[in-house]
Amino acid sequence: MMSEIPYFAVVALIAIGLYIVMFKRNLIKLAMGIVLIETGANLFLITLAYRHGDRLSSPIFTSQIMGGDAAAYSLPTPHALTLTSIVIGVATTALLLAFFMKLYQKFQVSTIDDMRRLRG
Amino acid sequence: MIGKGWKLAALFLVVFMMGFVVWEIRDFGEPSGKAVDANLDDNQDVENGMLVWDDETGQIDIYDETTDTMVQQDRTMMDDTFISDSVDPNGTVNANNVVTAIVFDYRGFDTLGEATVLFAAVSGVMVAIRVAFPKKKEEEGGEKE
Amino acid sequence: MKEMSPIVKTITKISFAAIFLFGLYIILHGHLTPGGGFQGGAIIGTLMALYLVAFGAVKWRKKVLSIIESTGLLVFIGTGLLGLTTGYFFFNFIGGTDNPIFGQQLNGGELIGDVAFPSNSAPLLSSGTISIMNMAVGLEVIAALTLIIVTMGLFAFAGSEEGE
Amino acid sequence: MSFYNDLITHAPAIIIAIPLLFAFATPLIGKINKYVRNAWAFTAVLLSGALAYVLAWEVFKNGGDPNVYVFGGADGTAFDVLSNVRISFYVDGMAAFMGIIMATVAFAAVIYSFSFVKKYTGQDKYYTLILLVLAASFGMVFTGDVFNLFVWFEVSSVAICGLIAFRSNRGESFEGAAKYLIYSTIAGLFLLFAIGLLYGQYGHLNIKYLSSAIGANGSMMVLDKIVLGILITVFSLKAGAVPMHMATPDGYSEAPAPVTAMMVTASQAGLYAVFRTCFTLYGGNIQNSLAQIDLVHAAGYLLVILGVLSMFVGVTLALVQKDIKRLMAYHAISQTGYMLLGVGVGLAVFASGDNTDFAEFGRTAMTGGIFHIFNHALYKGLLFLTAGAIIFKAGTRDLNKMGGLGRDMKMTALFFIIGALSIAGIPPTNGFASKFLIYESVFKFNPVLGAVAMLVSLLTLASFVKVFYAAFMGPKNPEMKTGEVPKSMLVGMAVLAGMIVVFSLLPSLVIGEIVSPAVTSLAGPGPEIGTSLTMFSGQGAWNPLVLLAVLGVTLVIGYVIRMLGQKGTVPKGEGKKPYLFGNPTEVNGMPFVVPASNVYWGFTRALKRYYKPMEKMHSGLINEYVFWFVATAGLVMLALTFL
Repeated sequence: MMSEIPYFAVVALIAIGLYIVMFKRNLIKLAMGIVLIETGANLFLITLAYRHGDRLSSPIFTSQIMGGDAAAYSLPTPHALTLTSIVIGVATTALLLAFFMKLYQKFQVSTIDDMRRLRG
Repeated sequence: MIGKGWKLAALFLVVFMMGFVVWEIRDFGEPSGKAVDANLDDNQDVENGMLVWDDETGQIDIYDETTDTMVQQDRTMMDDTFISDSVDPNGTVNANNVVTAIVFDYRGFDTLGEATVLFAAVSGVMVAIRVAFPKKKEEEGGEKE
Repeated sequence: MKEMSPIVKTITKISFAAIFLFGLYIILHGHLTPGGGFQGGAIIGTLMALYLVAFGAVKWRKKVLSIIESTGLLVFIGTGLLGLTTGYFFFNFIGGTDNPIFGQQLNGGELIGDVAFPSNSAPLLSSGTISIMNMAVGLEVIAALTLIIVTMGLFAFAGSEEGE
Repeated sequence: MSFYNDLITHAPAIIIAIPLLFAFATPLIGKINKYVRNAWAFTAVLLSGALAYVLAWEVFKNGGDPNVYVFGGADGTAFDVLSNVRISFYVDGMAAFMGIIMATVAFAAVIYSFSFVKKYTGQDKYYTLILLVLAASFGMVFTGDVFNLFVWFEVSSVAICGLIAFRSNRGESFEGAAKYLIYSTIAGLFLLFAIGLLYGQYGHLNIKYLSSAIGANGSMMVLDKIVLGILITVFSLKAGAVPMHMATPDGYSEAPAPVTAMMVTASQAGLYAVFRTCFTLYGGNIQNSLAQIDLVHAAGYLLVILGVLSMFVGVTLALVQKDIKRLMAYHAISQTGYMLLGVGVGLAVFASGDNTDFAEFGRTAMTGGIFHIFNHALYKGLLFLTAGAIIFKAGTRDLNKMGGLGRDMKMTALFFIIGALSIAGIPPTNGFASKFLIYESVFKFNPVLGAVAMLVSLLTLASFVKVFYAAFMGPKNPEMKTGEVPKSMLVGMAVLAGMIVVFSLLPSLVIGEIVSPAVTSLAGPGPEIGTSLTMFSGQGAWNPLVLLAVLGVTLVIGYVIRMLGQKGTVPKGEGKKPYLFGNPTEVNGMPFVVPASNVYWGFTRALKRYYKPMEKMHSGLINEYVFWFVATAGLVMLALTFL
């Protein structure tokens, strides 16, 4: 049961994030919602690294690891993928916040209801 | 203006489908789908050949030009290959930290893309937060549109 | 924005060097211990944010930061391109044990069965292009995050919208 | 020849390294002066364009056999053991085909930009981002690794959003950019989730490996079906298919014109990814697995539905726009529908297990759809560039406030006509050639769909007549600037227009040389459509040269008749009669204005019950836009899982 908590957390994070993006109108909350979805996706990836119960040590060689077989390490690829996607997330969030700041400067807008000049 | 009910229904649908798969993948154990053939004569040296896609195995194999045969390569799990190559003193990389080895070597090209995203975001932020026209042009009214 | 109180400024001054050093450590030891260019760069980036908050909208040399960023990226892709000389793009052309400078790796390592396990005491110069790329990416990330923070911070605090 | 061979071996890497390298160095070069910087950007697109053509030439010469490139592999005789798990580029006929599209449009867009963005600050960043968009498009089409695809997807959307915000004097551009970024980020996260699923299930990220593993044991798991649903939804969002098109017109209309032309190609990279997913990832071993046939068959019908929706909704909404770029953006959505329809029909027939049907019309539909990708990039790019030229001179994007630009801008008007004829599918243009293949084969598949495709073409023509009349004809607004646009903009447009003319005259040759290898690399070898100068679709034949000859003869006869008739010109004053749109005229003694944007008011009034909900649907609220994406993703997943 304990090992299944991350899976519940993944679904919960994605669900909460999507809920925020679909229901909340404040721009900053919108950005938070996107970050939550992203966290959910990253958590999912990193959970995959520890899916095999007996592979628990982190994939860094130290003298503590005995036995010398590759099967002792958790899967390294998801770690790497998560690193990549975290940086991508930082970049998109920064850009999004910059846009929101400029929108606030131009129109004094803080909710999406005022951000409706382009439609139809 | 879409009603709350519709939105909740769509949210429920997507989360249900995602949750379903996440729950399903939980106890799959070792990767399934394709039988892993571990008893191959892997890592053969080929005198004169080229890397080609082998449609039967779905992997990159070596086409041996001298004998006109396909030499199949090591096909264990992706991660095991990484770990064993990093451990191997005669391997190509030799790094203590397998994650960094993957980030910068085995999948270094991804990292280039990732650095590019950051670079693009910096450029984007600086493009967004700037005055669009030089000062003197702005007084004339600049581009009207 | 107004400057912070002397307490904050003093603490920032004191901890500046320590945090900077820690960031550099994370960058330089990326191939040995957890960490790497992105993580260390992020640490130094937060240091810059702390500096901005403590000292307010002082003059930042964005042009220099931009040059550092480009240099880091050029070194990164250039290291990848140098792999073309002996292999393919991103080939670790100075890796392997036979390289005298970057390749040596087994110092302090130990043998377990047939497999040689390196320990954490492996030398700083090992694992080929990985350490070079770590440094290049670290440089880029420091400059990039600082640029983002400074541009957005100056815009928010002082309303300055400098072009270029 | 050794250097050339080395170049070809490493071409997939160099082709993406060049725009990246030049983009990284642009901030440094920009410090020197602006001429060097412009030359730098020009060199970048020239080099990568030339390399794209060379690479495509080599790939097409081998009939679309893939050029595989393993990043980080060692050279020499002992091959790298890790080549299976490293990132690889997989440049087959289809990828090379997309590559030359990206390179061509980027080349024209950069030349056009020299004059277009002259007055703005921050041009260093502009060219940097343009090159990054080009690199990201190359990466998306060449890559053979799903996670790498995600990375380039994100590079593409971040760079594009930075460019949409380039006109930072307008607040609206930030709105468009923010919406586009939110939309594509959420799509990207869904994509990441799907990649996680694939990795967790199969332990690999290589597209070819996954393709051989999916369904290998005879049945499709729920996971495979859901992943397919997510992938199709995400990539068709990138391509701008209805009902996930909401942010596309916002982004397209707010970006500077050359960027919009690049965005068209970037969205086509998404379209390419849809086709890759269906044909390569899931259709890879379609011959040995029954389960796969059902799933891919359903995906084909899904593409057809998305395509028809995009075609119809796009064109009807374009008809009522008054913003010239927004109108064209909706047309871009509508034309994307043609490609989805053509390839969707091809996929549905391909996966039905009926090889004779596929040989008879399925392959033709695919050829038409894929040929249309190139045509679309050319004419849509050209039209966006002409729209930029119009806005550059008129100072407004509102059709109601323009007029009379044709007097000064003769070349632009000519380019506009070429583009408009091509998008409307009027013979003898290239747009007709590809639509001809789609009409004929889709009619064979289902007559109703063929009729819809025809109707959409008709409405396209109608809306471009409106634009042409509003912008170029009628009396001139005295406030507007006079004269033709600067030379570099004309050259940029001429590049694309020239390619349209060539493609119009020799469609069959283009299909035989370029499109057929692309189709072959997706769906396997089959009968050729274009072998001689005449194009045989299986149902009919098309030769533009014959038509041009007939047209010429008719023109001569008409001229002779005119010569024999009465001499003299139109009486003075007649030529200055007011035109209907935008100008006040009198009806029954009352002043009366029909604005250019509303010239088809009869049509919109008759379809009031259709336009009302459409207006509500495009409410401008990003919440609801996300709802449409989420709902579509959910429905697609549901449909693929339980049908």
